Amino acid sequence: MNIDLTTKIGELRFKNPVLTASGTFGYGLIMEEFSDVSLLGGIITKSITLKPKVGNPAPRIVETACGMLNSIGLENRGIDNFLEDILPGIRRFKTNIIASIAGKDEDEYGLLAERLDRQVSAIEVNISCPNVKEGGMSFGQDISSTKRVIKKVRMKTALPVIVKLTPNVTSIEDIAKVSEDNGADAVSLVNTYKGLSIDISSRKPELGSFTGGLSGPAIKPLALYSIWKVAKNIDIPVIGCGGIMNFNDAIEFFMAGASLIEIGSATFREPNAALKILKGIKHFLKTKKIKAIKEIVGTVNEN
Amino acid sequence: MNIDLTTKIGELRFKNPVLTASGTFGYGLIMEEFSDVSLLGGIITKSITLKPKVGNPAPRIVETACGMLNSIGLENRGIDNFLEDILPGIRRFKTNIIASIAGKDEDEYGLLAERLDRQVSAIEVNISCPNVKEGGMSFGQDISSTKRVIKKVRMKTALPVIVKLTPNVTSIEDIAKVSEDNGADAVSLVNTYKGLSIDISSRKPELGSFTGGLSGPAIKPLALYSIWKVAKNIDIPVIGCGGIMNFNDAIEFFMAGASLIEIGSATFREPNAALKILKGIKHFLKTKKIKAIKEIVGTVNEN
Amino acid sequence: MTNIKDYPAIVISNKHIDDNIFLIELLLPGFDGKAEPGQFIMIKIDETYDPFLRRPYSIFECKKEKVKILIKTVGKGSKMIAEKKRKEEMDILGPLGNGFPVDKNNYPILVAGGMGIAPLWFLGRRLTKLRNKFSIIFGEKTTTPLAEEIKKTFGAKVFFVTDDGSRGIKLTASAALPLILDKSPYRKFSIYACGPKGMLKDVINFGSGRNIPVYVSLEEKMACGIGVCLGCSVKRRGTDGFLTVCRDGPVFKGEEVMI
Amino acid sequence: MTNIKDYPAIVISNKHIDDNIFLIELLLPGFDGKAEPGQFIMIKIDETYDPFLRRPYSIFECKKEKVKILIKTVGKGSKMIAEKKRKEEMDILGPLGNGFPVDKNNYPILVAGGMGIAPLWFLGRRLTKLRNKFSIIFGEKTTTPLAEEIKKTFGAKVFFVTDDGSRGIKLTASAALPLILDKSPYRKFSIYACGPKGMLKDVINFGSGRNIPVYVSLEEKMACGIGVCLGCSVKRRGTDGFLTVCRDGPVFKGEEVMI
Ligand SMILES: Cc1cc2nc3c(=O)[nH]c(=O)nc-3n(C[C@H](O)[C@H](O)[C@H](O)COP(=O)(O)OP(=O)(O)OC[C@H]3O[C@@H](n4cnc5c(N)ncnc54)[C@H](O)[C@@H]3O)c2cc1C
Ligand SMILES: Cc1cc2nc3c(=O)[nH]c(=O)nc-3n(C[C@H](O)[C@H](O)[C@H](O)COP(=O)(O)OP(=O)(O)OC[C@H]3O[C@@H](n4cnc5c(N)ncnc54)[C@H](O)[C@@H]3O)c2cc1C
Ligand SMILES: Cc1cc2nc3c(=O)[nH]c(=O)nc-3n(C[C@H](O)[C@H](O)[C@H](O)COP(=O)(O)O)c2cc1C
Ligand SMILES: Cc1cc2nc3c(=O)[nH]c(=O)nc-3n(C[C@H](O)[C@H](O)[C@H](O)COP(=O)(O)O)c2cc1C
Ligand code: FES
Ligand code: FES
Repeated sequence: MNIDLTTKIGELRFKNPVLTASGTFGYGLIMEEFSDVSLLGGIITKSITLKPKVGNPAPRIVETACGMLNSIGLENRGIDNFLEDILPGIRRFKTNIIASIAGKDEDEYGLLAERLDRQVSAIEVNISCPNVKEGGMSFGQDISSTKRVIKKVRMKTALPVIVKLTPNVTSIEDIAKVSEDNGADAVSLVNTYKGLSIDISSRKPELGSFTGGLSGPAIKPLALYSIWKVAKNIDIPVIGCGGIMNFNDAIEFFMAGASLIEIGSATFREPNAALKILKGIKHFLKTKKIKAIKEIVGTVNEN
Repeated sequence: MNIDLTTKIGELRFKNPVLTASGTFGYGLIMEEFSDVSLLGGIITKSITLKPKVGNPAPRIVETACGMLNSIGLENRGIDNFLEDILPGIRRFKTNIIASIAGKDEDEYGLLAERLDRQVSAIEVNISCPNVKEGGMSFGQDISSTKRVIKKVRMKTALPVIVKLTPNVTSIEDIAKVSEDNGADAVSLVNTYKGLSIDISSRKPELGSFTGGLSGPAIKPLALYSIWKVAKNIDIPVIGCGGIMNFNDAIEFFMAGASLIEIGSATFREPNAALKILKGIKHFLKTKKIKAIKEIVGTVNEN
Repeated sequence: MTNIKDYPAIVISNKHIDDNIFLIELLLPGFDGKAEPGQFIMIKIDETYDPFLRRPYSIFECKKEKVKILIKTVGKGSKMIAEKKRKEEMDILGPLGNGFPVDKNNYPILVAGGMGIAPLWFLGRRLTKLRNKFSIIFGEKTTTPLAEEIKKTFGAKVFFVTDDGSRGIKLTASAALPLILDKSPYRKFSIYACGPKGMLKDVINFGSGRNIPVYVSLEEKMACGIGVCLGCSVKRRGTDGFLTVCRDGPVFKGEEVMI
Repeated sequence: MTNIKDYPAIVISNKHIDDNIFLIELLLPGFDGKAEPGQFIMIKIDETYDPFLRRPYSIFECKKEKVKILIKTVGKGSKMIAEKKRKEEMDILGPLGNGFPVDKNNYPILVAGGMGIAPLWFLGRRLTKLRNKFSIIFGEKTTTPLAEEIKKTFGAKVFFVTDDGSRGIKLTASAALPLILDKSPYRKFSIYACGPKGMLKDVINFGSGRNIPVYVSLEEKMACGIGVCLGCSVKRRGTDGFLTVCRDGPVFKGEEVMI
């Protein structure tokens, strides 16, 4: 049986719905040493800023129950470096390259989008990073700033625009709706949940920058709930993310309403997690005699 | 060395800061079969409603990574039954009895508070239950409804009023502030996080009432963060709750700013969890030569 | 319920009965051995938080300090328990819940569907000890080595049925009930049942049709196992309320519950 | 970095060296044995999500399909690894990172503080195999059976120091460096160091004072171990940027990093 795994965001075609989450897969170059990244539906780069960013002081990660807190702080070498040194080396991947961008204000988002226009397959607008002082999550926690950022990005590029949402809000479905209304082609969720861990012997936080963002299986039920809420509220595709560790989790996300998924921290436990999950999805569909991934999207039975 | 574990909410004295969370300890009667409940700082009852409530359809619990979703739906026999049949049997416990209340609207909260006035040690106002259709969490997600409920309760009782907050909001510190400003004597947090789990073979949610609330170690870093945020923003005592499994977790909560703590799901793994944690706290303070629990509250080093 | 304790138990032996069925004997230091057939224990598998909750298992056999459980691997937790080797540890909370009441003047018929044998095995052994006569109907989809174990212990008392006729008669356990009763020299019966929900429904219906008391042992997902979380609810017949399987049950009179 | 793989490894043996120190030998089916001293592996302890992350361990010894690690139990993960018995499984990702470069014309001095011996043991064995002469300074707070193992394997090459004088001289490992160097018939040295941060700082300072190349192996909390999460950063000296310990290291030239 031939299974149709393809899906679309705007006019952009994905050969399968498995993407790798920003900040957990580098730019694909290191991963290439382990696995065939061209088999993926797409890779999302570490978030790119206008100027190089050194990131937060160490320690930047701490394990928690069934998850981890991180406070990388968007370390990256900036847009020039990305366009000149990195992008030429990853263009050869036979998959969609999605550039994640993070700005300090809406103008920076606009500039980043402008520079990336025509250069990559799509842009993921990170308005949800919990680990930076300026911008980041605060954009995605507010309807009007979300609107402003998306409008600006929309003006500057014809590429598909994906808005990455933060779950640290009262109604993520409202932020998703505003994104849709202002020109987003898709939304992705969730970014990490604000968290804290304290070393009781030193009385210091375990992370160098005090707080961090929680990812991993611990957040899966919360992420799944958010995806379900959002998918009911908008018509553009939803990209689901948050604690997806195996194909079973992935199928739950599709059933809750995700058209595509992003694999994040799972890659740290299993460098090949994304490809293993892709294989598992195919196997599941085959076993259940389902011909296309689209057929299970949003099919959770609500009565 | 004599260690001072006492603390206060308004004029109410607690012999130690370890309470048991609403809905995880019954009314103390069953627990009495295993452990000496009078050793606790206090017990918080399952939330009480005006009329008896049958609760949600089964299944009501599902395990998740390092946690669980529940959707009990406030099953309880109502305030009359509590006052007539339960309270007389638990008055003999030599500890504070805190009655948790949940209403459909502010008037119900007011009526419940009125009935309980002078009957118990304090009232915990549950405006954060994610598992009921009417009222529940929606009160605690909104500044003005939080205000209305607290004002009403405040009018009807002279007892210490504790407001139990939901973490499913953008700024829990704002809701805490409103609670303080409108007469709350303390706030407790967190109640559970909205979550979902899907059985992929039946395509049905794993819980009978579709969604549920996440508790357990999975949420600990998130709860700890919320407590820290809230404690910085208000002057009344904060009661910390969410994934506390052992004394180390407990100390983290105190350092983040909690004056008291509630032990919830830990009791399901260890019926004696609360007492074990109390012992661990004492031992920690002794080892570190700290004379009073108050000395570590809010001491996390912020530079 | 006053002898409930949390025992740091040690695995004495772990016998592989069939593909996915294991018989584990545990040492519970200090346990007085007082438990009723139908009661269960909650197992804390290890100190990590994944799995988070304890797992409920019926007491299969029990004497001073020693408890046996019969376990079928169906998911993460049961697999981890089945992998425990001699000398490894697990915390055991119990004994929990209410057991099967023995109606003195009635002839007991035990109806077990598959793993439903676990609490009924204990009941059978107890009845044997009390020198009570009784019969067992044991039903499976297809026969397994478990049936062999039951035969070895309970011999001619057991009436075997299978869905595919691979052992005994090709019949469901509940459908075998009239055959046994009608051939029996006894007049007054009590039925004790444990197994899949469908089977339990049929047995309850049969009992109420003939005015025979039926006791069923139920399963629900559990968190606390002691009655404080209200997670293991089952509908109470004739009301819109619920009962807890862990504390009001797991054994109920057939007419008490809606399943 | 092209021979990195995720191996389903099997414990061959687990030797209890001291209270909290274990030497574990692993079988990595298909591993060609090619690894450099200083490289490390990431261990996935089991299939549950608690602990969630892999744990990094230096390669202690390695030959075709076999890898040894020396592990000290300090927390949950290391304790679970130390409890693994013969035939039990763990996933091993490796070999990872960059090893110690061997400067052909310099006399190598290996400076190990406590568990810092792990990667240096491998280096010592490699140097022995290459018939290179070298010295080891091994420092501990108080002597442990680990020192005995080191003596057995490296004999007179080792200079023992302890904080309390319980073995060798009462001195810190870094303070022992001038003693060794000044007595040495050699002129050009390379120093290889692994141990507590304080020791590493002292060794780097000593090296830069005497113009001796120093290579240090660093530790940081890790998530991915391969350079994609940017979690294991260490400050790059002379810039405000960072290096990753897992991919740019774990072995760095002393002047490269701020520790
Ligand atoms: C009173 C009682 C007695 C039982 N006696 C036995 C017995 O003697 N032998 C035996 O093999 N099994 C018995 N079971 C069922 C056994 O508890 C489940 O098979 C086991 O908990 C499944 O855990 P898992 O991690 O392997 O599966 P998972 O599906 O991974 O379990 C996840 C969660 O679901 C719960 N759960 C899953 N299935 C059940 C179930 N059917 N009943 C209750 N909780 C469930 C678990 O407790 C856990 O919280 C009994 C259940 C109850 C309630
Ligand atoms: C490159 C490298 C090589 C190492 N080689 C050895 C070795 O040969 N022998 C040995 O005994 N130990 C070694 N360590 C340290 C070892 O990884 C930690 O002791 C171990 O991860 C602690 O895990 P835990 O669960 O017991 O402790 P926990 O404190 O419970 O660990 C929680 C988390 O912190 C991380 N962590 C804690 N301490 C360290 C640390 N010092 N370095 C890195 N991560 C840490 C763990 O990976 C995990 O993510 C090495 C570390 C690194 C980075
Ligand atoms: C170490 C780390 C770095 C991350 N960096 C970024 C980033 O740069 N931009 C971004 O949008 N999300 C970033 N994220 C968030 C992930 O893309 C993802 O949304 C989150 O981890 C939840 O998914 P998971 O639970 O599958 O990891 C990062 C996450 C981790 C763990
Ligand atoms: C089974 C269950 C029932 C609960 N019932 C109530 C309730 O009736 N009222 C309430 O305010 N909170 C209720 N809670 C929330 C807990 O009191 C607590 O806030 C939450 O579980 C987080 O703490 P924990 O992670 O320590 O369990 C319930 C939680 C669980 C798990
Ligand atoms: S499992 Fe908690 S009430 Fe039954
Ligand atoms: S551990 Fe991920 S970059 Fe080093």
